[in-house]
Amino acid sequence: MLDVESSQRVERGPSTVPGTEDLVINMGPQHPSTHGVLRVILKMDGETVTDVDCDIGYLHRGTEKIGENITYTMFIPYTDRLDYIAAPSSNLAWVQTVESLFDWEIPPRALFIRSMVAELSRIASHLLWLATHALDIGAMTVFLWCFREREMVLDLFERAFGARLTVNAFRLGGLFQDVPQEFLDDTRAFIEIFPSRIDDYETLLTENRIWLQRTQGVGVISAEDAMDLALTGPILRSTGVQWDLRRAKPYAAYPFLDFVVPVGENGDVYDRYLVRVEEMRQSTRIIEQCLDMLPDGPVSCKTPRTIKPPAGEVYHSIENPKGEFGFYLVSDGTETPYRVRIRPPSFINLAGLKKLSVGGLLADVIAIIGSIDIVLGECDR
Amino acid sequence: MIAEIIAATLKIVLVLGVVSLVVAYLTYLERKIIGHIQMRLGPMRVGWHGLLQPIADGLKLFLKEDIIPSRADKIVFVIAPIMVLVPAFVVYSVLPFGPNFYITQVNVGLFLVLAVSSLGVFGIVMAGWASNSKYSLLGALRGAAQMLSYEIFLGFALIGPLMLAGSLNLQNIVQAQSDVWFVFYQPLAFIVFFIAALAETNRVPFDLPEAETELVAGFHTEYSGMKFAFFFLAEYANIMAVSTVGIAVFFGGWKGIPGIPLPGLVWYLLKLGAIIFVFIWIRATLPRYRYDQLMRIGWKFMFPLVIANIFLTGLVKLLFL
Amino acid sequence: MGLIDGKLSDNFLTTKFDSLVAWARKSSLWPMTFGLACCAIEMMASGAARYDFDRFGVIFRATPRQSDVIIIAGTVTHKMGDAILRVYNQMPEPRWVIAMGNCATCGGPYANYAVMQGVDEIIPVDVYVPGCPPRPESLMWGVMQLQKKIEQERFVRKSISAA
Amino acid sequence: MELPFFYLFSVGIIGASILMVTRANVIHAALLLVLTFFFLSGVYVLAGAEFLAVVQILLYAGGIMVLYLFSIMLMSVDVAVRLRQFHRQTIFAMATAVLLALEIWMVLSRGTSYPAFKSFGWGIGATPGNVEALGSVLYTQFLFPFEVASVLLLAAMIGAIVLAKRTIDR
Amino acid sequence: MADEAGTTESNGEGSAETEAPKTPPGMDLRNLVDAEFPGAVLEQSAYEDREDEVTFVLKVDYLLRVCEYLRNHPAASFKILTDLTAAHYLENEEPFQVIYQLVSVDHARLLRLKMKIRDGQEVPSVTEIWSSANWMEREVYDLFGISFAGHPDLRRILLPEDWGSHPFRKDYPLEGRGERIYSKPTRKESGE
Repeated sequence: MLDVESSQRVERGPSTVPGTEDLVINMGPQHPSTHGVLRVILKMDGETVTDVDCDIGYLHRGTEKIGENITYTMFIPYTDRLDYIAAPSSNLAWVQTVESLFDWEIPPRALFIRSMVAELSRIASHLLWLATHALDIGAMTVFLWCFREREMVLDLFERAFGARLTVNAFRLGGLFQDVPQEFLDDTRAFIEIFPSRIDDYETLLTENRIWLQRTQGVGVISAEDAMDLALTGPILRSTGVQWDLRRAKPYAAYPFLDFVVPVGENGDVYDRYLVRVEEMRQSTRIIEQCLDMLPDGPVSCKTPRTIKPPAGEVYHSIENPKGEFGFYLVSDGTETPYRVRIRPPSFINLAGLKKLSVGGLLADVIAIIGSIDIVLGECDR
Repeated sequence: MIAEIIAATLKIVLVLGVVSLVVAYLTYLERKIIGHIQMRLGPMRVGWHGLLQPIADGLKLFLKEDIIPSRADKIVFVIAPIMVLVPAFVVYSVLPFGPNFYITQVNVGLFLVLAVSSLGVFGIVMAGWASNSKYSLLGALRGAAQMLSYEIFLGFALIGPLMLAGSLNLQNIVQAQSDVWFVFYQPLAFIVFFIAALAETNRVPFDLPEAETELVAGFHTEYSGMKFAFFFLAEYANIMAVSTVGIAVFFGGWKGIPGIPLPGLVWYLLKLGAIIFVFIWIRATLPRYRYDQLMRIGWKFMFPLVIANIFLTGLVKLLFL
Repeated sequence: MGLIDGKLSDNFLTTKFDSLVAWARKSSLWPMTFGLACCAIEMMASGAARYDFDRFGVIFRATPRQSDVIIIAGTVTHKMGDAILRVYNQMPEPRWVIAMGNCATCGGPYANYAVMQGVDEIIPVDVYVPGCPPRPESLMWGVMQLQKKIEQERFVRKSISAA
Repeated sequence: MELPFFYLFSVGIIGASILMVTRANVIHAALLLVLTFFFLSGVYVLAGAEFLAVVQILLYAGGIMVLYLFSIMLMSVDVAVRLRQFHRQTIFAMATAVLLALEIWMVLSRGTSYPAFKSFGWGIGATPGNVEALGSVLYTQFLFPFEVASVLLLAAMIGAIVLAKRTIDR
Repeated sequence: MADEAGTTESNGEGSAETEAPKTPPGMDLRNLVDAEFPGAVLEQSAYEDREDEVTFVLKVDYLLRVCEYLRNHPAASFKILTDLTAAHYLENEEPFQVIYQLVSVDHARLLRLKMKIRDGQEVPSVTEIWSSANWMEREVYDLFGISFAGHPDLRRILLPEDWGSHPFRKDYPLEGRGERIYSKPTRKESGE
C-alpha cells in the first residue's frame, strides 16, 4: 500500500542547493511485499539502498504477557497464532517446553505423529514462502501452483485436527485424540504426488535465467556473519553451516528418522531457495518414514487434570520452518507460567535485513525480505 | 470535401469504438487466460462466463470518486492520463487492419507510429511527478528510462524490414510481403522487436514502472476512478497497437496464407489474437527483471544485435539484390 | 455526478439506473490487499486457485486509490490503527469495509494492552465475518453479503429516510 | 484551408514559448516546451516537411525532452521555485533580441534570392516530405558535413561516458 | 515467587550434589570461566541437572569480559547469542533478571547466562560481541525498561515511540484498555 506518508513531497536533506540527495522510501506498514505489517524505511541513492531501518511491532499482541496470565493448556491456541503459517510447529515447541518440566513418557505413536505433522507444516510454510517469494519477484503462476498444494496440506490438517490454519494440534502429554486412518491414507497419497509438484516449481524457477539473475549473488552473507547475527534456519544453512536442531538436539521422533540436512554454499537468495526446496523433499521423505514406522498404541500419556509443573526454568527450542523457535519458560509451581518468553526466529532473522541489503537495489530488498521468510505474528508476538 | 470529412470522421469513430471495446475485452481475455493457466476459472459470475466483467469494471470506475491528492500538482495530474491515452489511440490512425480498412495512409506512416507512441512516456512521467508520492516518482523514473531506451531498439529493429520493403507506408510494407513474411527474412529483428515491445508496453518481465510488489502500483499509485481507467485502457491499447505494427511489419499484416479464402480483417484478427496470447502467456510465466538488468539487456545485448542486423541486411541487399 | 446524487424520486428510470449502478459496483469489488495477521493467509487462499475470488470479479489491488473495499484481515493493534485510518481515508468513495475474523471484529482472543478491540473503533464496518481465522468460504460469504448490501443502495434516488 | 491552421500553430508556438520562459516551475516549463515542439511540427506538416515534423516529435519531444524531465525530476524543484526568476540582464537580452529580429528580417526580405540559400539544393521541395529524396541528398551532396557531424557526436558521446564514469569510480 | 523458583532450583542442585558424587553439568565451562575471571559466576544451576539448562548467574561488572571470553575460547565457542530476554520478579531485592541464551554450533551445546539487577540499573550492551543483541536489547528496553549502556540505537521497537510505559513488568495490567487513548497519528518519524 501506500506508505504512511504517501502524499508528501519527496523528502530531501537539509541542503537548499538543488541536487540529487538520498531519497527516503517508506515501505509499509501495508505494502504488498512486506508480508504483513512490516514497515521498512529505505534510504536510497537513486535505486541503490544506502540504509535500511525496520519498524516492527504493528502486530504486537502481547502474547507473552497473555501467557503469564493463563494456564499452560490454554496457551496452546495462542501458539497457533504466532507462526500461523506453520501452526503445528509452534504448538510442538510449546508442548515440548512444558513437557520438559515434567518427566512424562510420551507414547511413541504420538511422537511419530508429531514429527509427521510438524513436517507437513514445514511443507505448508515453505510452500507459502515460495509462493510469495516468487510473486514478489514477479512470477505469478508459481504463487497459484503453490497454493494448490498448500490447500492439500491444509485439507490434511483439517482431516486430523478439524481446522485449516490454526489447528491446535497437540496437547500436553501427547495428542487430543488419535488421527483417523483416512488422514494417514491421504497423507500417503499426498507425498506420492508432491515430489513431482516440486519438480514443476523447479521447472519454472531453478534454471530460469531471470530467476537466476534476480537471486544469485543477491543478499550474500557469510557463515561467520550469519552466526554473529544469530540467523537460524535455512538462512544459516544456506551459508554452509550444518545446524539443524532436529539433528543437533533431536526431539519428537527425529532420532529414529533418516534425513539429510541440506546446506548451501554462497549464502545468497538463490541458495536459500535451493535449501528450502530441498527441505521440502526431505520433509516428504520424513513423512514417508513416519508413515511406515508409525507404531500402534496410545497417543497420550497419563497427565494430571490440572497441569502444575515444578518450579524451575527451561529453554527449549525446535527447528521451525523459519529457524530456531523456542520458549524460555519460568514456572513458579502454580497453574500459570511465571514468565513466557518466545524466541522468535523471524524477529531475529529480520534484524539481519540491514546487513543483507545495504548496497543492493530496491528490487533486491524485496527479494531479500522474501528470502528471509518472516511471519509477523511471531516476529512481533 | 465535406463528404471526405464525414467519411473520415465515420472511420475514426468506427475504429476508435471497436478499438476501445476490444481493448476493454483484452482485460477480460487476460484474466481468463491467466486464470486457466493458473488452474482456476477467472471471471464467471458477471454475465455468461463473466462476459460482462469489463463493462461492470468500466462503469464502476466511471462512477467512482475522483481523488486529486491535496499535495499533487493539479493541472499536470489531470493532464497526465490524457497524455497517455491520446497517443495510444492516435497511433491507430495509420495502422492497417485490412486491405481497405484503415483511417488514413501517410507516407511516413511507420515513423509516425513510433513518434506518437514515444509520447506516451510523457503521461507516465507527468503522472509520476504530479502525484507527489515516492512510489509514483520512482515508477515514473523507471518508466522514462526504460521506455526511452527500448524505443530505440524498437525503432532500430524495424529498420531491417523497412530496408526490404523500401517504404515507410504501412500498407506498402504489407504489400511487400505478398510472397514471404518478413519474419522469415528478419528473425533477429523480430525477436528484438518483440522484447522491446514488451518493455514499451510495460509488460512482464519488464513491468518495472508499475511493479506491484515493489512500487505498489508504480506511476499510477495515486490515481483513482476514471483517470486510472485511462491508464488501464492506454496500456492495453498500446499492446494492441504494438502487436498490430508487429503483424504489419513481420507477419504480412492482413495478408493470409494463400489458398485459404478469408477476409483480410479476419486474418488480421487471428494474428492479433495469437500475438496477444503470447503476451499474456509470458505474463503468466516469467518473473520480473531488475532495473539494472533491464538496462544491461537493452544496451549490451539488444543494441549491438539490431545494429548487426541492419548491417547484415544492408550487406545482403547490396550483394544479392 | 454530485448534482443529482440522492435527489430524485423513485420512478422507472431512476430505479433502473440505480440498479445498473449497483450491479456495476457489486460485480467489480476490488479489495485492497490489507493483510494483518493470520486471516491474511486465508485471504490469500481465497484469491488462489481453489477458491478463486476472480470468479466474482474480485481482484486484489495494491493501492487504496483503486480499491473499493478494504478487508481488515487480522488483529488491529493500536500502533496499526493510525495506518489503517490513513489507508481508509485514501480510498475513494463509495468504499466498504469487511472486518475479517474475530480480531478485527472485537479483538478476538487478544484482550490486552496492545490490541484494539475491533476495527470498528476507528472505521465503519459493513460486514463482519466471524472465525479465527474464517475459512475462505466464510470470506466469500462475507463478500456476497456485501454484494447484497450494495444492491440495496441508492444512488440518484432519495434515501428511504428522506423520502 | 491551411491558413487558419498556420495561424493556430503560430499563435500556439508563440504563446507556449512565452509561457515557458515565464514559468517558475521547471517541470511546467519543460512540458510547455514540449507543447511548443508540437505546434512547430504542425507548421512543418503545413510546409510539406512531414519527415521533419515526425523527427521533431520523435527526437525532440519523445527523446530529448524526456531526458530533460528525467534529470529535472531528480532535483529539488521546490527549491528552484523559490529562487529569483528575473535577473538584471535586461539590456543584454534586449540587444540580443534586436540582433535576432534584424537577422530574421533580412532573411524574410531577401527571400530565397539570398545567396546562402542558393547553395542548398532546393530540389527536395518538389516532392515535399519525400524520405528517399532527403536520404539521397544527405548521402551525396551533404555527405561530408553529415559525416563531420556524426564524428562530432560520437566524440561528445565518448566524452560524456568518460566524464560520468570518472565520478562513479571516485 | 521468584525466590521460590530460585531456592527450589538451588535445593535441587544441592541435593544432587549430596546424593550422587557426579559433577553437576557445565562444570567444565564453570572451571574455564573461574580460571580467567574468579568471582564472576555468582551461582550455577541446571534444571534437573540437564546439560542444556546450565545457567550461570554473572556479576554485572564481568558480563562483557565473560561473554567475549566464552565467544572466542575454542573450548566454549559460543558464536551465537540466540536469545536475550528479561524477567521481572516484583518482590525481589534485585527485581530484574537479564537472560542470555548462548549456542555453540561447534560443540552443539547451550549455556544460559543471567544477571540480577536493580530497577533503573544500566546493563552493559553486548552488541559489540554479538550483533544479534541489537534488536533483542531494544526489545527488552521497550518491554521492561532496562537500559543498555553502549547500545548504538536504543529505541522502542515493538510499541509506538510515545507509549511511555513498559508492559511486561509484573505491575502492569494485562488489559490496559484506555491507558493509551487513540490519538491522531504523529508524524515525527517522517522528518517533517
